[in-house]
Amino acid sequence: MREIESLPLNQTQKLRLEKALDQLDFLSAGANSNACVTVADTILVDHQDGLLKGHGTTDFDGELVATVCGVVERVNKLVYVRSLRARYKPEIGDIIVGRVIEVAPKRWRLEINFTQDAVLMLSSMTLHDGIQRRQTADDELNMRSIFVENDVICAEVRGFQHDGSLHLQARSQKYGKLEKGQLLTVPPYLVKRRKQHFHYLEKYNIDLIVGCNGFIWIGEHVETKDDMVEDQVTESEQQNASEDTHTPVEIRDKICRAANAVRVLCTLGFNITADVIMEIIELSNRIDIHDMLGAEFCVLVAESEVDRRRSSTKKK
Amino acid sequence: MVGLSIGEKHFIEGGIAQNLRTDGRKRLVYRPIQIETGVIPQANGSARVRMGGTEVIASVKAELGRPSSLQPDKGKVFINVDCSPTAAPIFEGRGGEELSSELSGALQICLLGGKSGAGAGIDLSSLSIVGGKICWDLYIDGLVVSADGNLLDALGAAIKAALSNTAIPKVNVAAGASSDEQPEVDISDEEFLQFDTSAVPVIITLTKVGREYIVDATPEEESHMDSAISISVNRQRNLCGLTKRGSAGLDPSVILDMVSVGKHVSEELMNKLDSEIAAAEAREEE
Amino acid sequence: MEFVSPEGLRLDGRRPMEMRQLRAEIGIVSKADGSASFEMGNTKVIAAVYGPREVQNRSQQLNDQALVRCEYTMANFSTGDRRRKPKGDRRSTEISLVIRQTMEACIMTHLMPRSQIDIFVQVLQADGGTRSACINAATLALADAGIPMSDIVTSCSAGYLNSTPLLDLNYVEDSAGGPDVTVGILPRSTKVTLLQMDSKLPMDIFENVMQLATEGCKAVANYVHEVLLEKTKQLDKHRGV
Amino acid sequence: MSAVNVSGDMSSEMEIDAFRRLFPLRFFERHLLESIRPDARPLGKSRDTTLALGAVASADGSALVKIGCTTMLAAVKMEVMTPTTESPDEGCIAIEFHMPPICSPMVRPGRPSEVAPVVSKKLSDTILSSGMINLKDLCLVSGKAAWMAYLDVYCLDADGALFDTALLSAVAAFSHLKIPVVSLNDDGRVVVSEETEGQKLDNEPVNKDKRKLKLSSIPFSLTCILHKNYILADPTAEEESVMDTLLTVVLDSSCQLVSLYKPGGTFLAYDAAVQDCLALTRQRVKELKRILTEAISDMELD
Amino acid sequence: MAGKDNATPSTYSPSPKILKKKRAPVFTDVDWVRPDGRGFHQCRPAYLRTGAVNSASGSAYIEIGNTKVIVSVFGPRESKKAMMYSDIGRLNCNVSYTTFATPTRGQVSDCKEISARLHKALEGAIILDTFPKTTVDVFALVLESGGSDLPVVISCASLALADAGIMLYDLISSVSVSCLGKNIVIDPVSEEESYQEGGLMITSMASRNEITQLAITGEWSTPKLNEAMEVCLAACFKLGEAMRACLKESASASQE
Repeated sequence: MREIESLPLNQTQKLRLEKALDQLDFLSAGANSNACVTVADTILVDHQDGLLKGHGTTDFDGELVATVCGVVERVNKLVYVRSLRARYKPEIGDIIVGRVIEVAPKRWRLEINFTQDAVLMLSSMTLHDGIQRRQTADDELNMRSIFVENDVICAEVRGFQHDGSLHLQARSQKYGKLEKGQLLTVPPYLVKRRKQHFHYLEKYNIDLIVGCNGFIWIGEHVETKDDMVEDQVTESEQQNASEDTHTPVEIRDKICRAANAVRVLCTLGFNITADVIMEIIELSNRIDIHDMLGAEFCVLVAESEVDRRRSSTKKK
Repeated sequence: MVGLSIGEKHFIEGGIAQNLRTDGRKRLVYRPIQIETGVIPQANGSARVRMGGTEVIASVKAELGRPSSLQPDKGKVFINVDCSPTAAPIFEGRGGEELSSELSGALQICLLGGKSGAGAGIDLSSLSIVGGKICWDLYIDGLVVSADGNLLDALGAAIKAALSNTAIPKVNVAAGASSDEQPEVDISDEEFLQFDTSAVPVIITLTKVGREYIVDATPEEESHMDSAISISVNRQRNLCGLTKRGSAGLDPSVILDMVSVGKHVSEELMNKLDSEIAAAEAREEE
Repeated sequence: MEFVSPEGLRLDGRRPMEMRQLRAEIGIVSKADGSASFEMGNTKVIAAVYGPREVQNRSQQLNDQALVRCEYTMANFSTGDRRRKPKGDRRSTEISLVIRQTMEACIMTHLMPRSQIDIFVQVLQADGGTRSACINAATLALADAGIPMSDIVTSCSAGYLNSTPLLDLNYVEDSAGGPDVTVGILPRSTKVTLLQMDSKLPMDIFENVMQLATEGCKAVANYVHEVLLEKTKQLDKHRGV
Repeated sequence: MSAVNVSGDMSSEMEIDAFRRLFPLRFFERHLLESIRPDARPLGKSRDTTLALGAVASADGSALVKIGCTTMLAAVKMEVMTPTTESPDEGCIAIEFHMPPICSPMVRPGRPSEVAPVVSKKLSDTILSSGMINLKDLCLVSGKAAWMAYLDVYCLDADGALFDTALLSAVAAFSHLKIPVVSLNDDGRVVVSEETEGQKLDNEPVNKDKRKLKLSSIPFSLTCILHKNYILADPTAEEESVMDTLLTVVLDSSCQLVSLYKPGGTFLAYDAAVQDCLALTRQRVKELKRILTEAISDMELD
Repeated sequence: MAGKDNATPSTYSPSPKILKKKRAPVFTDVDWVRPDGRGFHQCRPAYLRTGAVNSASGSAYIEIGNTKVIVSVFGPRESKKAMMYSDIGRLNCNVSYTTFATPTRGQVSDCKEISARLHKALEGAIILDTFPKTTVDVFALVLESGGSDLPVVISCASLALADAGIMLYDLISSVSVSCLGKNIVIDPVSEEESYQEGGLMITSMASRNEITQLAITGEWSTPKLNEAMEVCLAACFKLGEAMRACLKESASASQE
């Protein structure tokens, strides 16, 4: 995604953007502005009893030193550096969106923006019939009828295996293949872990899945179906798909607006949540969708972000 | 090549059919184009062009050479493109060669005109210094730094901008050399000649998806194409070159229709590029 | 040839101990995990880091650490005389190796076992000191990719012409045939990780020149640190809480 | 003998083609017992040989030769060079044999076949050592200019006896060679004189009477396979791959021995075998001489 | 023995082309005559033959004027190198020239570029999913280059593919035209090609009325482009018919 520096701003827009960003500076000041460190910076700590060195730190001649750029966080005795731009760091229970890159024996391998491919075992899947049972050789042969290469799917982080590989699970009807929509990738630090990562934006009839790994899915809303009828539905859907049943224009309009909202937020480096996306969609109502990626709208979003953060600090 | 699932492909195709692409663009709309000139001071001319996430650099270097025996009164132009591994890991090692040579070939077809030089963006006779003896050899090098679709159009625009930015030293030929000797020349380091770039065409790639054509395709859209046609069009709205990509066959009438759509788009793009180049040159002067 | 005028000025108007203008920018390649451009005067390079990601060639996978790879390429237009060099010539292979080994020394590879990190450096303009510029750009790109490092590495060169130690040689000075010392240091410990010199030089002068190059490295380190800190602060603030 | 019987039994049960692929040696030996080869030739007979001169218009001399399926295209191009100081009155011949990927499934682009350089070397040695061409005939202006004759032989279809075919095509191409009439221009370079419309030439041609090369003692060759007691003349590629002892005999037109070549192999060449091969080659030389003469006279008629 | 020297001395061709001081022949008049006396829209006589190379799975030889091309097809055979799994077949093309193909010895054109363009022209016509995991190799050798080389190579390759029994959507025929002055001439010879102001090459699947490859150089107005495409397509169609006839003939010959 583009950086702020490469936006074609005119003089006034430049000033307005600078002002907005300055205000953001001001709003966040005091919180932890001095806690930013870069690689090889010393982290000031009292070397009192039992200090726990966390992620992004190392010992150097008795001093605690950062190994990544980021923000120093202290939780009780634990001191760690919360890195900003970096690959995804999985935690158990995270909801992620990924892309299948290989169908292997009894498993699928997925790209999820982690240091390795993630593994989804066939045995960690709820199969079509929805019954918990042992997988048979038949199931193994039919793996390609579930997911094939390049499919986008949603799953949950199950944990690391002994061999260090990351395993996923999809034991729920809410997980599975995502269709009729678009996938966006953003740096994972822009996504905060929350209770809710699946969003059904009823107003626009679209689904929004904000994966913890920075993969964001925006698509037509799909009802989570009853287990028994699902098979028939998917069959008839596939038939439909071969005909010209495209996403209705009104829904597509909203999907594209939501997607561009994510793109703008990513350009500005703002935190990405469903609420903010909805706000931006509203903000964009009067303009053409593609103009959302222009300089003017970008400045508008920055200004509205200032208002939003200001009001949220006041509430506190 | 970007891997897309069937669902995503279908979504993209639907959007193109409905004239609403995934980033909100209409079919014949380009992403914002940004141009910077003079980015490689060591070259005689250079430019950087950004289109969406695509970034390319073009440079023009002029060297003294000997004209070919077939065309003694003309200079020579060489176009070459490299894909930097910084743009994508698959370009590592020899991985970028296939794409590089495809792009180089397409640019040669689009910019160099016929064998006699008709329709060429650069008037080759303006490169001649002493007929049959000395001429300028122009080396045009393109480099793909970041790849986000529509590389050919971006390279075409970058080369156009680089040529506008090019200044070639004035050459004084020592008089009195006999006919069969190589005359001595003196290259001025103060006086420079600017190129006439009014004839340089713009390159427009039309990607056919389903029944419709789009311009400035993203990698996702490109991965979905049946076939694409790149045309170069000059100010007079004449076709100066055409190449077809993709293996699927096209009906001749469809090709002619794509050409006419491309010509229509070319005018707007030409104006856009000209004003961006002028603005970039003005910035560089500052 | 006179490389230092009687007034003590070099061909490009610098003083012997003066470094060229440094300029760095982070995040210039949209699809890379980390990227940066680094300029030392007219020498201009970009670096892009991909990974840590799944090892592409499984036979190369290392079970206790990350696989670090590096490729150095020069643009056709990067040098004064345009020469079409075949990819992977001996010089490029050598520099690729030097950069890889230098960066590997500070990447904490044991934290990312079974993964692969690719560093691609592309020279846009070569005007002396490309090696140093590449290492500095690679450092920035790795930090931008959030890859844990025990320290940053910075590099600078110095030479000895007209009986004067000169910092940060440009192309003309570099090709004068005099001694040219390229140094890479870990600024925190001021340990030298890279030292390359390819001509004879008396020991005492060598120490002088090396000292000068090391000072240069420290100056680069300060600049790099500043750029990184600025970027980190910016990212954090924009993101909000 | 029992082994042959066993395989004989099997062969009756198996499809012939499958048998040929699985047990190629037994397949051939079964044929040899009957003194016949799979393509219905007697052991000592060469395949049909055809020769066409002047196949390449852009060359100064050329020939297309087919022996069985093996096809070779040879062409000579004349260029001018400055003779060496040691031999100022001599020209030069550069001979190269190419196996482009079209000729055989074994050759792939970028990986030259290992056979090609061997044949190339043998061809060059044979032609130069036979003394077929007097290098002095290639002189234009003593010490200043001489001809360099580039002979390139392309194998278009490889089905055994590559050297024999290459040599025949090379010899034929030289027979067809018509040296261009040249003269010295003002710059001292040699250029082709154009004899258009009876115009008077600017400069006197330097080689008016040397338009054709005189070929003396032309070499011809025959390759035979030695297998056990059998001698198979003019082997196909399949035969060469199954039975690996080859013997190539080169004789000149007056049946003088030019060279003998036996690159290893399982079987030793006994005197008697060599004598038999020589006899076969003598016969073959007569045949080839006739084919070449006919082709030349046909060409002259045209 | 001077002839044995491996280090070949530098040589030059005495051929007049190089030093010819004459200006380019005038093609701009309306009533000039083509070097070989053909009509503007008349193709050179073509000789087509399949089965030229016995050791190949399929092969063809085409001679159009002085342009002579041989193409061998090998396979489908096992893919070389450890290539990734693919459920469709691969096509591998290589074009090379003999050293005597051009008037000046060893004046090699850019074979890589030509190979790539051959590949692009063919891949749309081959039903690749009929030979998964395997490769079809198409190797071409230009014996003599007499102009319009690439179109002849493409047509010849298509004939060879058909001869090899590779499944095709349609035969591919390719023809080029040159624009010289006011005139559009079809199937240009080398001399015409080197002076052309514009060139247009069409590769088509004639019976499906589809163009698989198209390359245009030089400046073209719309009416001229329309005319050139029309002329070219008509010639492609005719060449396609000739290729079909050639295949039928060889098929019936082999049946007897």
